[in-house]
Amino acid sequence: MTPTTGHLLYLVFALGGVGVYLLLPKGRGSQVRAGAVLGGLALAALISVLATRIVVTNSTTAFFYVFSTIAMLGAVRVITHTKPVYSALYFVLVVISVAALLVLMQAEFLAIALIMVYAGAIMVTYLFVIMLAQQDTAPVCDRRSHEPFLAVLAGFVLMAAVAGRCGDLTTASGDTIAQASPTKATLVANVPESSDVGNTTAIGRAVMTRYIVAFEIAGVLLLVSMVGAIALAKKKLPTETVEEERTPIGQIGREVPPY
Amino acid sequence: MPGIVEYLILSAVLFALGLVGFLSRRNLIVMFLSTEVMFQGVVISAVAFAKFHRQMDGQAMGLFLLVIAAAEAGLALGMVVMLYKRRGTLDVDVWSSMRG
Amino acid sequence: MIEFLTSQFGVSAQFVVSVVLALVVIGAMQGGVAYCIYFERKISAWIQDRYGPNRVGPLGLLQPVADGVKFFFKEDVVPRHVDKVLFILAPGMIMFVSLIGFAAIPWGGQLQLGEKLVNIQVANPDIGLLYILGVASMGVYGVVIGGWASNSKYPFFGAIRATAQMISYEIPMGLCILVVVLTMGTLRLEDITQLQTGYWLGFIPQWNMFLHPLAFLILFICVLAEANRAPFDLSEAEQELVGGFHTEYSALKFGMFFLAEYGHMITSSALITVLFLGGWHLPWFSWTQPEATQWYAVVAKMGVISAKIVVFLFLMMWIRWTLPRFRFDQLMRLAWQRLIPVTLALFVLTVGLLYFGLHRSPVWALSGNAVIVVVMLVSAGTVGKEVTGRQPNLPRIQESPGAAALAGV
Amino acid sequence: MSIETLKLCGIIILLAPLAAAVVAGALGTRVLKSQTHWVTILGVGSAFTCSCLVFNQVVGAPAGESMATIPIYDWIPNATASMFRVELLIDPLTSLMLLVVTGVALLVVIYSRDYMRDHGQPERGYERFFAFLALFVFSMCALVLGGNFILLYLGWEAVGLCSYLLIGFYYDRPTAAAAAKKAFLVNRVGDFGFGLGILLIYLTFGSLEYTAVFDMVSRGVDAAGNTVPSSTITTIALLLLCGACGKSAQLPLHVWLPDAMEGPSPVSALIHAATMVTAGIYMIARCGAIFSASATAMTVVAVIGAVTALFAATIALVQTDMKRILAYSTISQLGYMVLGAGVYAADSAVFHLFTHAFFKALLFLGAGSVMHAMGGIIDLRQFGGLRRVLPWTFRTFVIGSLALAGFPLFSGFFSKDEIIHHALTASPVLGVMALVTAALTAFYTFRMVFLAFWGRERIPEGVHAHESGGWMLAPLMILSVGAVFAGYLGVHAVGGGFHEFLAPVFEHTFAAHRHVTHVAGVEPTLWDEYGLMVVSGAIAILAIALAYVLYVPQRWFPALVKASAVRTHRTLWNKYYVDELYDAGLVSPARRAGRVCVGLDDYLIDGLVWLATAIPRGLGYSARVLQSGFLQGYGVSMVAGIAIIMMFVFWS
Repeated sequence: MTPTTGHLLYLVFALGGVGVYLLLPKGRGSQVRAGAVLGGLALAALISVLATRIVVTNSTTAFFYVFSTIAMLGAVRVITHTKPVYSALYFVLVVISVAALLVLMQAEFLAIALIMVYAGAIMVTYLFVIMLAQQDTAPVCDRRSHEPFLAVLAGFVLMAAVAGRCGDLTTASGDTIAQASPTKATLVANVPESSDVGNTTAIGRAVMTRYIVAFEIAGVLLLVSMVGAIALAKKKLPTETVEEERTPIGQIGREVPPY
Repeated sequence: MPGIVEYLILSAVLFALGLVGFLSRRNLIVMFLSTEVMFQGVVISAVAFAKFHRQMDGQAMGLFLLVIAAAEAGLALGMVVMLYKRRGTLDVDVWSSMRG
Repeated sequence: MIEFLTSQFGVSAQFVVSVVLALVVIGAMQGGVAYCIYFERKISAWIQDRYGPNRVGPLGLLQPVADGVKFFFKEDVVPRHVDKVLFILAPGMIMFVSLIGFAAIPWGGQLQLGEKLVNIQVANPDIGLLYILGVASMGVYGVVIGGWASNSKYPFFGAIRATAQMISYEIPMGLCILVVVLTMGTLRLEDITQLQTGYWLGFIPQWNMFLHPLAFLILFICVLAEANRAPFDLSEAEQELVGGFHTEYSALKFGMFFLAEYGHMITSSALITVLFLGGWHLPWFSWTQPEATQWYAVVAKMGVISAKIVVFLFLMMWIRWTLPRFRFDQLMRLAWQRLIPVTLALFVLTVGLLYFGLHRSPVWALSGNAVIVVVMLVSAGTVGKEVTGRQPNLPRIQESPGAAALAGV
Repeated sequence: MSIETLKLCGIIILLAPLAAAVVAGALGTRVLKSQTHWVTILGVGSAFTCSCLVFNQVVGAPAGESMATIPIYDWIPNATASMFRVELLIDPLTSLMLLVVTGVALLVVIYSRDYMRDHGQPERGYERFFAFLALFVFSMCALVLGGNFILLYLGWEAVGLCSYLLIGFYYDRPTAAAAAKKAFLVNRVGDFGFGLGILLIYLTFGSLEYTAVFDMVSRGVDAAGNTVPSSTITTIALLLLCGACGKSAQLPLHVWLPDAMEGPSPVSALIHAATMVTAGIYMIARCGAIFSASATAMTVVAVIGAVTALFAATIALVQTDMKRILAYSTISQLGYMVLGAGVYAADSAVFHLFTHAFFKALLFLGAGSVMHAMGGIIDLRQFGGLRRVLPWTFRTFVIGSLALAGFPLFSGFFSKDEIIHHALTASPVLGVMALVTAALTAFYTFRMVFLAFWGRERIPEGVHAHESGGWMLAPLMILSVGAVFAGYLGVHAVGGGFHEFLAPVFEHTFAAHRHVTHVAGVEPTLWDEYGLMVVSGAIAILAIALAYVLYVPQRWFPALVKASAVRTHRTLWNKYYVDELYDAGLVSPARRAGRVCVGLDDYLIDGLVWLATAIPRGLGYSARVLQSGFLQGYGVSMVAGIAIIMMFVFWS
């Protein structure tokens, strides 16, 4: 990356920020089209900035571009769509593309786990809740954002700070950080990148040896949160109305309630 | 081949997008979705470090991130349902009784 | 031809085989699914002592074709009140999910192509089994989105039911699969198949069915529930919910839901076959041994696994037209109070056996299974019958003997 | 009787009433209810029994051994100073006081059993009354028994508290609440001086034990052997006198006692006539070593006593409230006692205290009986001629009045006569004042008696007048026996050995200094003593006769006085305007100063504080907009902060 690449990145982020700002729901008068155009431009610019040094040489690189583009687009739609259901489904898209990116990084187990946990379980419950809470017309909270300008400013400044820094860290090779890492020499020997053991076995070994305590704690955490969620769900709320009168058993089915 | 920088930039972008969503959207559920997007960014960076440092720690972290996300989602959804039952709306702005 | 492709375009033989297989399987799936419907109707007619489709073609064999044509040319009604994007997306999504699961199924072992051995499998990733699980977990989206996007009461009920049901049954299913994974020590489906090709006592095939019969049975039940098949078809439940999640659908989109269900059945059957019935392995038949890599051996293996799948399909249809539908509280009780404890016990048993290195020993595994069955049967008589989500003041319904038997399992 | 038994008796005297107070207070409202008096009777009765034992022991003790200091326990163990020791001092003075206190208290408790009932039903607060009464007995015994100034002070304050509680017994009556408050506050003034005196004692002598301090005072040195200037002794004596003035209602601080009559009559009898108000006299007698060491202080004591006696007697002339008349009479009699102590005749003062306890308690209880019969009315203008209605009350009341008036051969006659005699010996002025006071006393006492019991029978409307029951009459009778015969204890002629009994207490203090006033070498002749007896007896009889003439046949005299001496009458009626003087001189300025302080507090102090808070408040107001209550607003600022820090870190 040339020294100007960092600055170019800032420009791209600024463009993207304006785009996202325009895309965020703002009630009447949102400039969705302009936002989409700007955002698309920014995305394309980001890809092309990255592409100045990564040429598509094999399928891995191509897939990286494809899935990262999908992930970013999906993320933008998650935060800009006015319907929560769509947000959730776009998030499923993000999860799937992130899983694909993990596969590209030889983290197949994590990728599938991500899909199973997120897409399979978490998001379904989200959808469940969204659907239960859905009203006929989109409520104002979905059509309007809360201080979108400040939020976008803060978020994109942070993004620029982090990503720009990452972009500046290396000049030629993406492995600079890895090579500069002091831990490399001591820890790399643990699990070679391509060994005879598969990824699942490797992660199993890591979790069951070095991180065994953390793993147990994670299990306890899940248990606790499960208990907590059940307790929350069982809690009677003060605003809950008393149970409606039931139709006497003998009359069930005699009168069709008006739907 | 994409290097660690590309993955980190992607991770930062996802994280920041989630952040923007969390900060600007008013629907409780969408806010939580945005935090999940942030989680995705973090998972990417963790796994990227794992790959480019050639060790499994990052992936183990990714696994724990999943655990945390699952726990958080369960509790958060329970609370969202409670909040919704109380006020009949998912608008986070009705929960501003701490206003100075 | 394969040599030509590999030499000219630099792609591996495996890649070519994968692509070809993918195309073949997807094509075969469409036809197979169509004929599944035909078989379903025939079997139901047989069970109900009537003829079934017999007008289009000989024995009604062209009926699926006619049905397909009908699906294509009927008016595609999209009601005004639906969420159009999702309404259109849902059938595609469910179809997609039911199809991509095939990618990891080992259809025919390995094929010798010149110097190389290629897998008759679209992909053989490290995590083949996990892949199928992940895909299966995505299956719920089609139902949920379809039901919700219809923006109508019965489809929504169906969607809600389907969500709860599929999430619930995923847990015992995953635990059963974990039992197999622990026993086999690998997630590759091809490897799992090959590991089941030995014999105990010289004549009993080392199929997991004989090692963990309980897990096999429970997995089968869960597959029925995951595929929304009777007696677990509460999300359709035409007597209660008109048509459940696909009430509002018509024409091709309805057809896709229909096809997806059978696609799901086929995938699930294939999965059970591979996990518990040794996949393409047929005992004492030398063509279906892992060492046989000739083209005719591959064809034989594909025949064997297809036959096993057909057996399962028949079983599923048989059950559908025999057993009545569960009530929703019974459904949930079966999952959470029966299957999950049992599978957890199985899981612990397997881990224990693994610790002592006895995980491939049928004596120990079977006796463990037997203990669990005994404990379960004893507890089933005493515990948990009243702990249900049943509404308190509804009249008691006499449970049918069949459902009771199944619930007892 | 061994010292251990004595100690046990002392502890029982202290603890029995205390236990009774605790039991009555804790169980009274729930368990004992209308039978609570039994607890107090039991407690005070055991105290009285033990007091008798102690008295018997002291009387029977050989000469020079009638005094004992009994340590009970160390308040703070290992403390270098013994001021923290709880110890009992038992000597003739103490044993006599104990007898008076517990004896009168026992009678009063018995009396109260009926008095505190309304048509047989206990009044509201019945249990509380008996608990307080028992607590008072404990406090008074502690005051009397204590072997050092700390215990004295403790008892002093405790009786003050009980007095406050009992004056304000009818706390729902505003006058009672105000009277209680007044008594408490006025006593604070005296107690402040008293406390200062005790502190000065400790400062000067390094000890608070009676024996040690008195020994040092009599030798005129402090603990280190340095000579103590007489001015210090005088200061101490005057400060202690200040306390005595407060507690015994002497002149500047007398204002609380008449108002204290708002309490129930038994309380007036016990606390505000017989026992508590004599604590000042007891204290002066006990600290005789200090007082007698300072001639100046003694002069002040004598003058205050004489002036108070005369002053209160004149006020009593015109009052119409029986209990108030008795209250001023009490002040006057206390003045006598102080006068007696001031002329180095502390034994006579204690003698008068002793007899006074009988007849004044009798009079108060009698007045209470009248009040009980009159349905709570005590104003002399509203009733009269009760002679036949309340025969036994009338008889006992007359006996008490005769004793108070100094009618010959009644107890008051002897004790008062002794004081007058000593006053005349010391200073003719004081003596004449005492004589005049005696005349006035006889007059106002019988004015009250004649107005109440003679003449046409008048009973307030709607009152069912009836003689009191046995519970009330029995104490009256017992006390009237005392009122008649107690005086003979001090008469040598009939074998009374009162002065000899007390002599060991005072032989080194007052008695040793009596020569200062008595002309040396001149022994009082028979005439000196008996002549005075005749004179004062005649004065009393004449005054009673005058009262009869003026008040019994026709009642034209009060109108005449009112008409002819308007100014004087008004002055007396208004108690010499002392309360108004205090109000104008002290209360109002204090209130004005208070208002000024409130103003200062409100505007100056609060203003400063407000100014100090204004800055943070202003900051808070301006920062309040940041506290939007919207979670995301906080999130934005947090993220912005992180972003800024990161940029700073990365690019600096």
